[in-house]
Amino acid sequence: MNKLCSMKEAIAASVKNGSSLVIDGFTHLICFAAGHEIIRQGIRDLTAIRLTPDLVYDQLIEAGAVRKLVFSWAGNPGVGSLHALRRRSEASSPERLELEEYSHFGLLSRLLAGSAGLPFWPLRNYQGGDIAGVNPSIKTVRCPYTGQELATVPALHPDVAIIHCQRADVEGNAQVWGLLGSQKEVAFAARKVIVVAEQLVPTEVIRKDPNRTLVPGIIVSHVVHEPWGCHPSFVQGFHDRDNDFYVKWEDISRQPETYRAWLEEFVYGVKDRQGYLARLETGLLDTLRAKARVCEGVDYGY
Amino acid sequence: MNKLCSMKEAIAASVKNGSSLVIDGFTHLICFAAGHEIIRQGIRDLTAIRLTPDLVYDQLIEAGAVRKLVFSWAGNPGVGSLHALRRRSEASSPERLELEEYSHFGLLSRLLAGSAGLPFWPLRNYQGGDIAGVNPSIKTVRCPYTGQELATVPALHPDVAIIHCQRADVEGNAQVWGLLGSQKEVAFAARKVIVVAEQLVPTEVIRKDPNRTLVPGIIVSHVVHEPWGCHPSFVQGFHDRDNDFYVKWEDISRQPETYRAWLEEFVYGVKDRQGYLARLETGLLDTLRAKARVCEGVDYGY
Amino acid sequence: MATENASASERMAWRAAQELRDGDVVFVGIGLPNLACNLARATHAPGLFMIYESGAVGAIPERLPVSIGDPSLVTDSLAVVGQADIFQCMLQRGLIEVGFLGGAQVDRWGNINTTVIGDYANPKVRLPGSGGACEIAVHARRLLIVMRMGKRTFVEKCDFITSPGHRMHGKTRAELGMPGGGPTRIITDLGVLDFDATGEAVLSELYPGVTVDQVRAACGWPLRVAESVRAVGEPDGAVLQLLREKLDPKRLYL
Amino acid sequence: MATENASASERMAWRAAQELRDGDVVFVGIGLPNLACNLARATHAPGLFMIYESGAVGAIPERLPVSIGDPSLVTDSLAVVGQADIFQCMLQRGLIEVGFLGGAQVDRWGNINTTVIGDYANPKVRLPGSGGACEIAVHARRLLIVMRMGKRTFVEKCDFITSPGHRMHGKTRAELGMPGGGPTRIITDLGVLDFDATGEAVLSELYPGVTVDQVRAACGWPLRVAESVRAVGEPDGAVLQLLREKLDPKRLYL
Repeated sequence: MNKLCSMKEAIAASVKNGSSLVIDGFTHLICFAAGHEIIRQGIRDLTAIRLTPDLVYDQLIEAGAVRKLVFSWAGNPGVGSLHALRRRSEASSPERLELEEYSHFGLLSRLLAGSAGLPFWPLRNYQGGDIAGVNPSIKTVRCPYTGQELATVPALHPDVAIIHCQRADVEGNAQVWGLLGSQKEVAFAARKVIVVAEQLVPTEVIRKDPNRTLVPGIIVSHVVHEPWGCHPSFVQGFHDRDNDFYVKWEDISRQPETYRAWLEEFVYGVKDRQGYLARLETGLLDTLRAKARVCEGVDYGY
Repeated sequence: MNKLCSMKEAIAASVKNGSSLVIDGFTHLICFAAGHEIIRQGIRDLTAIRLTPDLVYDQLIEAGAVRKLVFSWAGNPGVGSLHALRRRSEASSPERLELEEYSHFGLLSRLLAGSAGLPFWPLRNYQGGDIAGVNPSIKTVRCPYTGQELATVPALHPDVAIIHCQRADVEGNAQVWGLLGSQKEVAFAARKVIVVAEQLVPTEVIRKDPNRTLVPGIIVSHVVHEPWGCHPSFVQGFHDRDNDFYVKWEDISRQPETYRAWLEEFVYGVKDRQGYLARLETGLLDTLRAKARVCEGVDYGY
Repeated sequence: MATENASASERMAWRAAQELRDGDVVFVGIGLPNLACNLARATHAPGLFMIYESGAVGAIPERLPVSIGDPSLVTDSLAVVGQADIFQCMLQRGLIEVGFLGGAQVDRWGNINTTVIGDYANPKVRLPGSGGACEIAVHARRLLIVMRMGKRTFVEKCDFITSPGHRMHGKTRAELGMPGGGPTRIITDLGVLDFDATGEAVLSELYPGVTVDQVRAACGWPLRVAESVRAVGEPDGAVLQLLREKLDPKRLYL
Repeated sequence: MATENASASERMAWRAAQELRDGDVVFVGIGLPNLACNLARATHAPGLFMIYESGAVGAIPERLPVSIGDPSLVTDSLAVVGQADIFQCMLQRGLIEVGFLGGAQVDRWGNINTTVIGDYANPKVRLPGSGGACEIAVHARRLLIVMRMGKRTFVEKCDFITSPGHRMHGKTRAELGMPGGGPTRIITDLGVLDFDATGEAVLSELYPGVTVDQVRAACGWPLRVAESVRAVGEPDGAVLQLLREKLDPKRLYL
């Protein structure tokens, strides 16, 4: 079944006021294009779930789309803070965001349980520290063999998962290489999956290397073709991370005024991803484009 | 560290009387060469673990190497029975093998727990049926969130895992494509890992396509280079399954006399895998050799 | 080619294929179920999605696979994944619509035995065991059982319940909290059995020329019969040709 | 280049590198720990094995990674795996020898806070949170803490224990059944703290020119001092050149 549509159509059909949502990708393959479209559509009251709420989640927060954040590390990696989040989570903040906090392993385990169809997931963690004390979702179970107490987290089934991949076909069979993050777990845990592809390929390309398929089309509801949809994040084999943007973001995002101005210019002020890309500094994309390091193929013959 | 050695050395250094052992591979990549070397070395009292005890495990049983079998499906796939096993597991059998039996998902879950460093693994299974009733290792746990009862199995840590792969370097970094079975889980669960490679490659080849690495060298103790070490099983991209052998095996193995004669000729009667291959029908390997179906490489550049 | 030429295996494969709908996600076992799936794909259900416990997802084998781990299931598959993903993310997650099972014994509740004949500790015959059958029976939304009828296979009580049906030791699936739907049909060489609301098998279809009494004689329990027993449809010449010449030319399963 | 030219960051990176042995499997964080690992690899521990929580295993980055998910960690890595494998099969399975952590607060037991300053529900400062720190502290066989000293960072009591040390709310690691070894050293800009048998931090090394009183003044609890305090070794000119010109030429972390 051909599931190809525009980002606008995919978001409008899937993300509703009050939805729980994961835009996944661990530093790699973070689909900013999806976040920006959600902002443009004025969707509110999201439960936004992500191990590392990156700039895109901070932008969703600043734009007022998020009611609750479920996370395990909230910062601008290697640079500084997420300022929209900080302005809504400290004692001095006029309005406060609801936070549900884990460590990486804990939140990942919620997705593992969700993807595996189990109601909970056990992990050896959280003894002694204070994380379990402030998060009532973290409980314990006793091992029926050793008697030891293990931490547990409940299964998580996000309403919508947005998975950016290097290539997919129109049915949503998605192939990823480089960092895999928790994309597989997020996709299988979710109730609905949007696949966003850097490159759209015929199904024959997918079938030639089936071990690369991370998300099978049978769990995908929409496919969007959005090259450069991850900028300023990166796509291995396509383009590098725009580190300068992450550094500059610290200054842009520190003050609500400059933050809003940026959103006006790059999100509200454009119609779609093409519009965003057109507003970037001329030549920037060329400097980010990857230098080829193509591996050899393997033989699937018999 | 260079861990390359002969199969004889790897087995002698790792598999002892009384060891628990997995020779893994689900129909694909079953290392018969390792099983035959264990038989030749006269090792006894093994706890032999495998979802699908294939012909190679039946041969270990017939040769008297096995005390206990831990398994989930014991047959000659698509053909018939494992006769050495049947002769040691029925009411009429003069001597009996100890059996510990799961379903695939249950035994796999024991390996998942072992590989993940957890003492147990939960699964939604075994309600109503008789498997849990005859296997006291299957217990239950109550979900701390839903209250529902789930089956559990205890972690399994085999003393030795033998993992055949398409290619590896001398440090044991092993890459596999095609069917992956439970090779990753077995390797991480085990106390000691022997990697057997169809092809030995420089580390640079591994590094060119890091997503293909299934077993990292840091958990590997010995590396053996043994082309055709899986015959009559198959190696995707190298050679097909020798189905005629699987069919013929039904007749060979039905009677102890013909079974022993086969072992004498093809296992005891040869020094190593080269000796075994030399005794196969002339031209057989050529008919099994794979017809190339090489996929395209992907770009790891940035 | 006339229908009376259809062998029992051919009729079963054809009838089983009729249970498959285009787009169904099927957990495929080897043998007749595999043949039934390939027949469905070649006729009314080109979009049938085949998943194998070996890890092949969306396989389109060029030859009839002789095992569920045949290399032809890998080449040109949509995805090939580890078995943990198959059992956890596909089966336990509830993605499998149809499962297929056979066995050495089946009872009126659709419980299946593939473990032992006789006492477990002291069996008369040691069978292969569960493989993935137990979890397929627990999780598949619809379970199809394909078995030849006979008093030794259709038994009053299974010697061992490997794969649970609708009622096990007096308990229902609902009471046991089992996620899948349980057996929907038993496809035999004499006819087809459905399951009623209590989970008991009921004869509902007969092959041409087979009588209710013949079926009753081949069943180890007092078989209930539906008020109106339908005639099983018949594979036509084109289907038989497809089965014999294209799908199983070596007659591995027919 | 004389040693007195070494900056605090350079000294810390160099001292941390000395804790790494050839062949150690290290769970690498970004910043100074990353620099320390690359320095160790370039000098005495060429076989240091670097694992990143992003999924890169046996990485040999060509440039200094600006994040733990930098694409340079992927290219030419020995393996790249999902994060579930990193946390389950590597960390929880006990394969990680050395972990590195820093934080906003540390106490005498090596407990670390990276979550909030002030009350959790009503924080003065909201910090990033745990990331993988909590589980690294639980599972790594040896944990190295790298932090600059000061009364606001080396505190009597952490506002929040994100990553457990040796004694948490009065309970020891052994009492809590924690698998990893806990903190072995705190490497600071003034000196190095070891941990005694009770799990309390003890000043054991001083940088040249730093006095015990200076360190005590920069510590928020009455700091215990070892009977004989050693002098921290010094990075030589070659090491400084390596750090400045090759490992961090853009001065991202130095």
